[in-house]
Amino acid sequence: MDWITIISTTLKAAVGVETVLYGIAAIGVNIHFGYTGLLNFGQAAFMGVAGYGLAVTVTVLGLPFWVGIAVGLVAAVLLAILLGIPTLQLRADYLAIVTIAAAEIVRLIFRSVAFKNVFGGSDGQRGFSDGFYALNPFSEGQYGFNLGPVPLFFNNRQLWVILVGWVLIALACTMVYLLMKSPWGRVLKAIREDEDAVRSLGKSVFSYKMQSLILGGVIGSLGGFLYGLAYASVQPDVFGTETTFYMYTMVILGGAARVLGPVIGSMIFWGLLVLIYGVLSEAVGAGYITFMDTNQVGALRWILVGLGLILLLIFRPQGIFGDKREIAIDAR
Amino acid sequence: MHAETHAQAGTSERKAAALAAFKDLARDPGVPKPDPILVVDNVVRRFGGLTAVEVGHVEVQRGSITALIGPNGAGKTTFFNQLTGFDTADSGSWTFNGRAMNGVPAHKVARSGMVRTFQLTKALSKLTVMENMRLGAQQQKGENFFRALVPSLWRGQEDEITERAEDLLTRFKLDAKRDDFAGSLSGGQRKLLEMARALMVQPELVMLDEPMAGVNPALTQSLLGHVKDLREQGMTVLFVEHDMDMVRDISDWVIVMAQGAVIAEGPPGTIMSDERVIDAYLGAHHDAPLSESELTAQLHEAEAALEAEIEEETQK
Amino acid sequence: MRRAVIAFTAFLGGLIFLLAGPAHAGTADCQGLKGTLKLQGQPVNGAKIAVTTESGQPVKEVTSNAQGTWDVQVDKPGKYKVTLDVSSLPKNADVRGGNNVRTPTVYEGNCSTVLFALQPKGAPGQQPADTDGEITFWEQAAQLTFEGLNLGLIIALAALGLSLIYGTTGLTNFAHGELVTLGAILAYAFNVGFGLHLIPAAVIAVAVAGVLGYLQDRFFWGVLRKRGTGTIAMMIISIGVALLLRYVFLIFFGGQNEAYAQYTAQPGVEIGPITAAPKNFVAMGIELTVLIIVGIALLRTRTGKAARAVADNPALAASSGINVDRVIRIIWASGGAIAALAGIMLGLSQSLKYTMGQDVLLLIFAGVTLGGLGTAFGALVGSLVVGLFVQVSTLWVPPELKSVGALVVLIIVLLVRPQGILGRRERIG
Amino acid sequence: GGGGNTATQTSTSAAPSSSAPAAAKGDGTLTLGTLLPQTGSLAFLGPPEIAGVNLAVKEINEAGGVLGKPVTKYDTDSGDTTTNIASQSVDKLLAQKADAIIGAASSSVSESVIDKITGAGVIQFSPANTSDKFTTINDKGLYFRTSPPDKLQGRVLGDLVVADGNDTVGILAMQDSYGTGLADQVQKTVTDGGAEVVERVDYDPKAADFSADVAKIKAKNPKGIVLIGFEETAKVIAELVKQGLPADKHKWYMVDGNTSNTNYVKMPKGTLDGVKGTIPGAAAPEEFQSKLKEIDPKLQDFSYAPESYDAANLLALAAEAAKSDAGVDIAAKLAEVSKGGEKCKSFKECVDLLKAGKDIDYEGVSGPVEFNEAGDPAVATIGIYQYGANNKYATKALEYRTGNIAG
Amino acid sequence: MTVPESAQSKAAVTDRSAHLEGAKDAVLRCDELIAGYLPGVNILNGSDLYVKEGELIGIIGPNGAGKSTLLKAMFGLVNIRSGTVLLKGEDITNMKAHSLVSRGVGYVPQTNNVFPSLTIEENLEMGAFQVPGKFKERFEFVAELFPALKERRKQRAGSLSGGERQMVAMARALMTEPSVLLLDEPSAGLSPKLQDLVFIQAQQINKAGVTVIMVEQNARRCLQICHRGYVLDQGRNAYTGTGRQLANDPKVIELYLGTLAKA
Ligand SMILES: Nc1ncnc2c1ncn2[C@@H]1O[C@H](COP(=O)(O)OP(=O)(O)OP(=O)(O)O)[C@@H](O)[C@H]1O
Ligand SMILES: Nc1ncnc2c1ncn2[C@@H]1O[C@H](COP(=O)(O)OP(=O)(O)OP(=O)(O)O)[C@@H](O)[C@H]1O
Ligand SMILES: [Mg+2]
Ligand SMILES: [Mg+2]
Repeated sequence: MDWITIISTTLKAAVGVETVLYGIAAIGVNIHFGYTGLLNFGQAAFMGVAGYGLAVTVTVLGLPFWVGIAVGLVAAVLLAILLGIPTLQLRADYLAIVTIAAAEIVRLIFRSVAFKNVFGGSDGQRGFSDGFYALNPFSEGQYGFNLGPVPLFFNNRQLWVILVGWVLIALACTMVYLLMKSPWGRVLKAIREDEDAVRSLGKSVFSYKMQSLILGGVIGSLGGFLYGLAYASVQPDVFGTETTFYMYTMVILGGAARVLGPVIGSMIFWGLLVLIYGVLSEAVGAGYITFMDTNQVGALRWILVGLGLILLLIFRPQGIFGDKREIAIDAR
Repeated sequence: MHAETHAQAGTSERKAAALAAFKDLARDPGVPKPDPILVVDNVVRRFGGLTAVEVGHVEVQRGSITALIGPNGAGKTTFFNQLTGFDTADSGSWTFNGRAMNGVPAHKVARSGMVRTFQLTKALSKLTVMENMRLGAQQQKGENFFRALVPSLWRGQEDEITERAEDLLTRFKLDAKRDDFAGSLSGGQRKLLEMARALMVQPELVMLDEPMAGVNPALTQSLLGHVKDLREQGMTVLFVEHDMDMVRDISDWVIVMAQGAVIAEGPPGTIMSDERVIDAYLGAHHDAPLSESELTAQLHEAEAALEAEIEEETQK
Repeated sequence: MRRAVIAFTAFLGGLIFLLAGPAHAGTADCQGLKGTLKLQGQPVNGAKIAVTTESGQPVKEVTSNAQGTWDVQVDKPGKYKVTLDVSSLPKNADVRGGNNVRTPTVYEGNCSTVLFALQPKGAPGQQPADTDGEITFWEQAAQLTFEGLNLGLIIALAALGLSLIYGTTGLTNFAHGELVTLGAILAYAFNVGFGLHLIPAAVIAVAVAGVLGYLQDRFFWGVLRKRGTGTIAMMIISIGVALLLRYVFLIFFGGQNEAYAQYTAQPGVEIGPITAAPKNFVAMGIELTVLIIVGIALLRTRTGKAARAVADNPALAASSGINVDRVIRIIWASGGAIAALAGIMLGLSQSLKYTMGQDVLLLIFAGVTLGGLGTAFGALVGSLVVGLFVQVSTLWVPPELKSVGALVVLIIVLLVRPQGILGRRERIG
Repeated sequence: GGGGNTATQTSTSAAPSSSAPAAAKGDGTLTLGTLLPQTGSLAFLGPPEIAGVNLAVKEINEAGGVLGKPVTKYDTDSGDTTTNIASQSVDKLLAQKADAIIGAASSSVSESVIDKITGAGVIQFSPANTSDKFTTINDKGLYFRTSPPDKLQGRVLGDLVVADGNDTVGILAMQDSYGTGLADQVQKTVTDGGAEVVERVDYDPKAADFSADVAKIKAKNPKGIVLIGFEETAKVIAELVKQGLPADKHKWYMVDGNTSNTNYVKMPKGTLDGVKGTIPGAAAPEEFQSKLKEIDPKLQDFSYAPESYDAANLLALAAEAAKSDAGVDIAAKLAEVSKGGEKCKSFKECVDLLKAGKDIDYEGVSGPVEFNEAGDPAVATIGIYQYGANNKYATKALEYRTGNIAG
Repeated sequence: MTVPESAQSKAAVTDRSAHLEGAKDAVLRCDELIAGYLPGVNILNGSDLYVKEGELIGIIGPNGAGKSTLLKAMFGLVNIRSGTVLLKGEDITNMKAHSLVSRGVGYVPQTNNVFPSLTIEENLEMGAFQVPGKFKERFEFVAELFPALKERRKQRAGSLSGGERQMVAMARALMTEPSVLLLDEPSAGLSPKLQDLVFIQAQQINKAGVTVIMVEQNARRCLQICHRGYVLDQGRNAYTGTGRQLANDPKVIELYLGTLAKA
């Protein structure tokens, strides 16, 4: 068993690119779902339109990187408005399905042959990240340190993405913290509890929901940019419902309506995913586990992830940071 | 004791004004008032075959406390829903402060100064009682997205709001529950919170849907004082209530609905002896209102006994 | 009369095609172009064919031999132009599509085949395909409507299971797709594994799935409920369960598609404008029956009403003397069994894969939502609409986007009726 | 489990240097990583591919390993794009000092990790990617593939369709880079050859059912129907039969992704009688398949097993030729061992020639495998097979066509 | 309404010995109940209560005192942390609600007391869930009490007005013929006429031999008809006594009854 590799990859995963990009998109989900009670299951679509906005602008239209970012942001805002106008008056569970549907529509269009010239079909687009890496302050090489015997190194490209990602997360968390302590956040939380009561107190529920949808969507879109930039490519299927599910899982794991919940949730999720897989595949490779072969390790990992998820929520239904009292009220 | 002073004073400026305004009015349904804040015309709402509301003409006098009574299912709540934009009327029009309000969405209705409470309470469960209250305040600077990001812009206002909220909570005996989740309140406490929150809006017209159902009578009594205070502050109150003692005690004018329509109007005393009202609504039991003097006499008696007891105890 | 004859010859003309010689010409010794000319199955002799380079430089001219074949070898690979001299064709022959020029590419060491499809002259229209067994718009629409009903009923069955469980426990069960898969795989195990005929295998599978549904509630969901786990936490737990089950299936079933031992690729029969396999009709009959029986049972029977009561307010239901846990377990058992049946039907009409349930989950949710959450007949109506739109929309949109059609309809309907087709609006106040 | 896994003896103590690994010299042991689908929508492709690699590694190590040491191999899961775990797997492989990574199966997944792998100076070698993007991608010369070249296969198949006299053709293609790439090529060839593609349907392989897709084909009633896809083709076939377009009335053509001897055996006899399919590779498949079965007895499908096998062999040979196990060094030799020299067919045979100082030309199970500058195979052989009444294809091809892929 | 002489005797501040004395042959008794919702917060802090066969008991108290919690605890809807509930000598502490129903206990909750998506008729059918055979007969009975319900039998309860719901809730509990009936504010939201009806009905049911425990904010009316009453405050019994005693106790009046109403 190569414990050093397992520990090293796990620790790196816990702060790595995926953690960052899912974490930031999950912050958006937390705004939607945790604070406003909008069951938006289409968060992946916000990531998608941002990633593709950037990709298409740079590769197809040949415009510069920053224009691509702007286009991506505008696309996310537009999607929020388009999605919001028809759906924000729906009951929570209806909204969930409609947003899944909308996200699937977006994904299917991205991957369709009909629009292959624009979006690149099922393989997506690549070659739009040079502008981003041109800004990279780190020169070629490996950066990091040894934690005891455990090496923790990232190459310059990864480090740049991760750095930008964590800065964005810090900004987003600060913003969420400020907002949710303010009267603005109070209105959102009130909407989560009972829209009609909020209406009767003279607040425009629709407007606040829309603001929430746009804010969460734009933050989600940052995740989309990070994806595109980190992988230097976008593929339609990355922005599927599965991705949104993972983000919800992260939010609940960390604790809904907690500022740091989604970030911690994302770290746990990816850490767990990598740790389980590392241990399993090493154990099979080294012959400690004999009843299965390598083909099944991938599946077993997901089984254990599912199990871990179940157990975590059984024993800590409020998530890591959540408040048990809230759950008790909820459960009536 | 709060209630007492008001019950006895009874002749405060506003009350007198209100009573004067109603003095010469005819006792007909839909009678015009001298200074109406709310004027309703031909509001109809049907559910399938059932006509829940069919109000021809009704006016609510500014600065008065008006009670809306009527048997269960008369359409009172539905009527409130139409007026406050929570449901769309099939037809009809109404003005508030001279402004046409039909088709106006609920939050705009509330902002224009006409706030209602819900009969089946709507506590914001996972917000604390205090947050519930703060939410009621209007024109909060911090409710704007961009200003929300800079706490110094709204802190001052927030403190004011909190102070006001604390005041109300004390009156409504909810101060001990200040930091508890509203979801953990008892049925009666929710009613109280609902009303207190509506008052945070500082509306011109407050529409209370059975505010005191399920509230402890002793507390009800002290709250009535508060409602009267509202009138003193120039607020208009329209409330639905089945507690006749309360109606009798604080209302200046009573509107009676039955089967969707307004069937009678008048001052509380007259209305409660109206044959039709007794028939449809009050039943045999409630036809003997207590005079105010009788009431106070009883109170004094009780107080005397209490004092005696305390003395007894202290002597021990 | 004359018209009929012409139509008939046109029909035959359509059937004519040109057969190339058997394709085992050696590979290395051929670098050029070849082809065979045939008219109504008969080789055409003496037709002139000119091959030039792309830029028009003549390469060679040949005539077809008695077998109708011709062959031009070239020195250099590249694009060439092949022209058939129409005047050299028999009087009654015509090139289909009218174009007698082809521009094929010759690759190094390979021969490319060039095809001039011939048809008798006077065949009406230059696109004989129009009359050639082509199918009218309405026939296609009828077929698609049938397919829509077929798919819709399967979805409806799966949706009913979901709706039952959602309705009584408020659990948005993202593992429902896996319950569908479970049924299909169980039946597969009995059918292929133990060698039972599919029908008894299916019956056993449904029963086993029902028991598993019961046990699931008895030992898992019920326990969670008792601990006071909230519905949102349960929803996420169901995502965990979905992962767990799906990959258990992957380990035991493998990643490939499988089919049942019977009724696979059953040939279709023509009925009016549609073509369908007999198994489709039987399946649809079963589905409809189950749907209606369960729907009516929910509305009429005591347990059905109790289930709705539990859905509304479990505490009050218990106060009325309803054994809430028991009702929920019955619902889980029947929900599991119905989902399993849906899986079997899906496996029967398509094939089995460990992600089969997950792949239709979105449609299931769409159906449930469209009909109105928590109503049994809503699930039926919603799913039928979804099924129909998935299929019928392909008349206008490319099939790769067929789900888009259904999803757009979902959004539009909910715009107009936010509570779903059969759902009811809540009263305020 | 598969043999030839000698993971236990990796040196784990080596502290990483902070210099770029691209410059690092090899550590003396050839370490291969696999990034193949154990889960996800292509999970069915995982077992044969992994078996292919395992078989090669086993044979290599039996023949004495590479540079005198046994080859080490680590397996990881590529998942599919929806799960987004490939990148984590790559991290793991890189941490374990893989010199070359075999994978991924899906073009999209490969695309998402190619920067990371090649950026670390490691070879990415896919047995299955068909997207033409990889030809032009900036891969630092470290991306290779043995995958069936869809250009040649499409050409052969298209020509076959025309040669069989189908003047109207319908194409049902799976909607991804494999399916659409092949379909484009078939469509072009067929049209150039003088037949008409009357309908082309790109279908979503995850769709709930394929009746509408088939109905579209039916509406045009083409003579030839080309089925391009993976194993979901079984569903398409069932639908074709159901809607009255059976193989005895219309001519069906299949490709390597769905020409299978296991997928259709449960169908009624004769369902696939006379259907033709193309599979790259010249070797008689049975012998190779039985060797694979020894590695993984549960194996049913053999798609991309030859390509994976060849990939591992080529990497090992190139390492021997370069006398180094560093990715960059191996990459420099890969083209050399694949062409121009004495032909040899197995690792042992080739490595002996190498040791004897000869130039070699590895002839793979999947075809002659000759790399061009872009790391794509330049030449390939496509076999044309035909199904019999038992719904299996005869293992002897009707015909083999070899050709340059470019052109 | 004349004040009877017994008004002079004061209501007693509860003490355990009196409770133990009285509870000897009670149908239903609770001893030192401690219960609550949130972990660590007790709402009931050791309340005692007993009812004898055929008694009508009133529980009054300020909002949030724990009256509803007490009823729920007895009925198995709130987890009891310590203390016991005995029904006819049998320990029913924390027993499931539906098994209590089969033991003859009926309950009308204060809030959420109808099934909104069921019709009125179905609501009542649920009331008679354990005795479906009796449905017709009992339906006629409650329909006579609340004629409005019969007219609207096909209307969904979710669309009913507040008072109509209350009628349904009351009627639902009357569908079985319980031997012990727990009523949580049955008169709330009803018109005066119907409030009268509810009180009269409660009295009549009681006269017919049913033991009734009634929580009311319409406290005077409640005390007027009940045999004994409890005043609950902060989860503890503050006072007990006969209805009259309590109604005339000045402290009770000041703290709990107010002087506004005088029924
Ligand atoms: N959404 C609805 N659908 C059908 N009927 C309705 C709906 N809302 C109200 N009703 C009916 O309209 C009538 C009036 O109801 P409303 O709630 O206005 O009565 P109310 O006067 O407030 O009675 P209460 O004093 O009992 O609260 C009732 O008979 C009720 O059943
Ligand atoms: N579900 C709950 N979760 C947490 N706390 C609760 C819950 N329900 C009630 N409480 C708390 O328990 C206390 C007693 O509530 P209960 O409902 O028993 O009061 P009550 O005496 O019935 O009052 P009311 O007359 O207003 O109905 C209250 O302080 C309330 O805050
Ligand atoms: Mg009402
Ligand atoms: Mg209560």
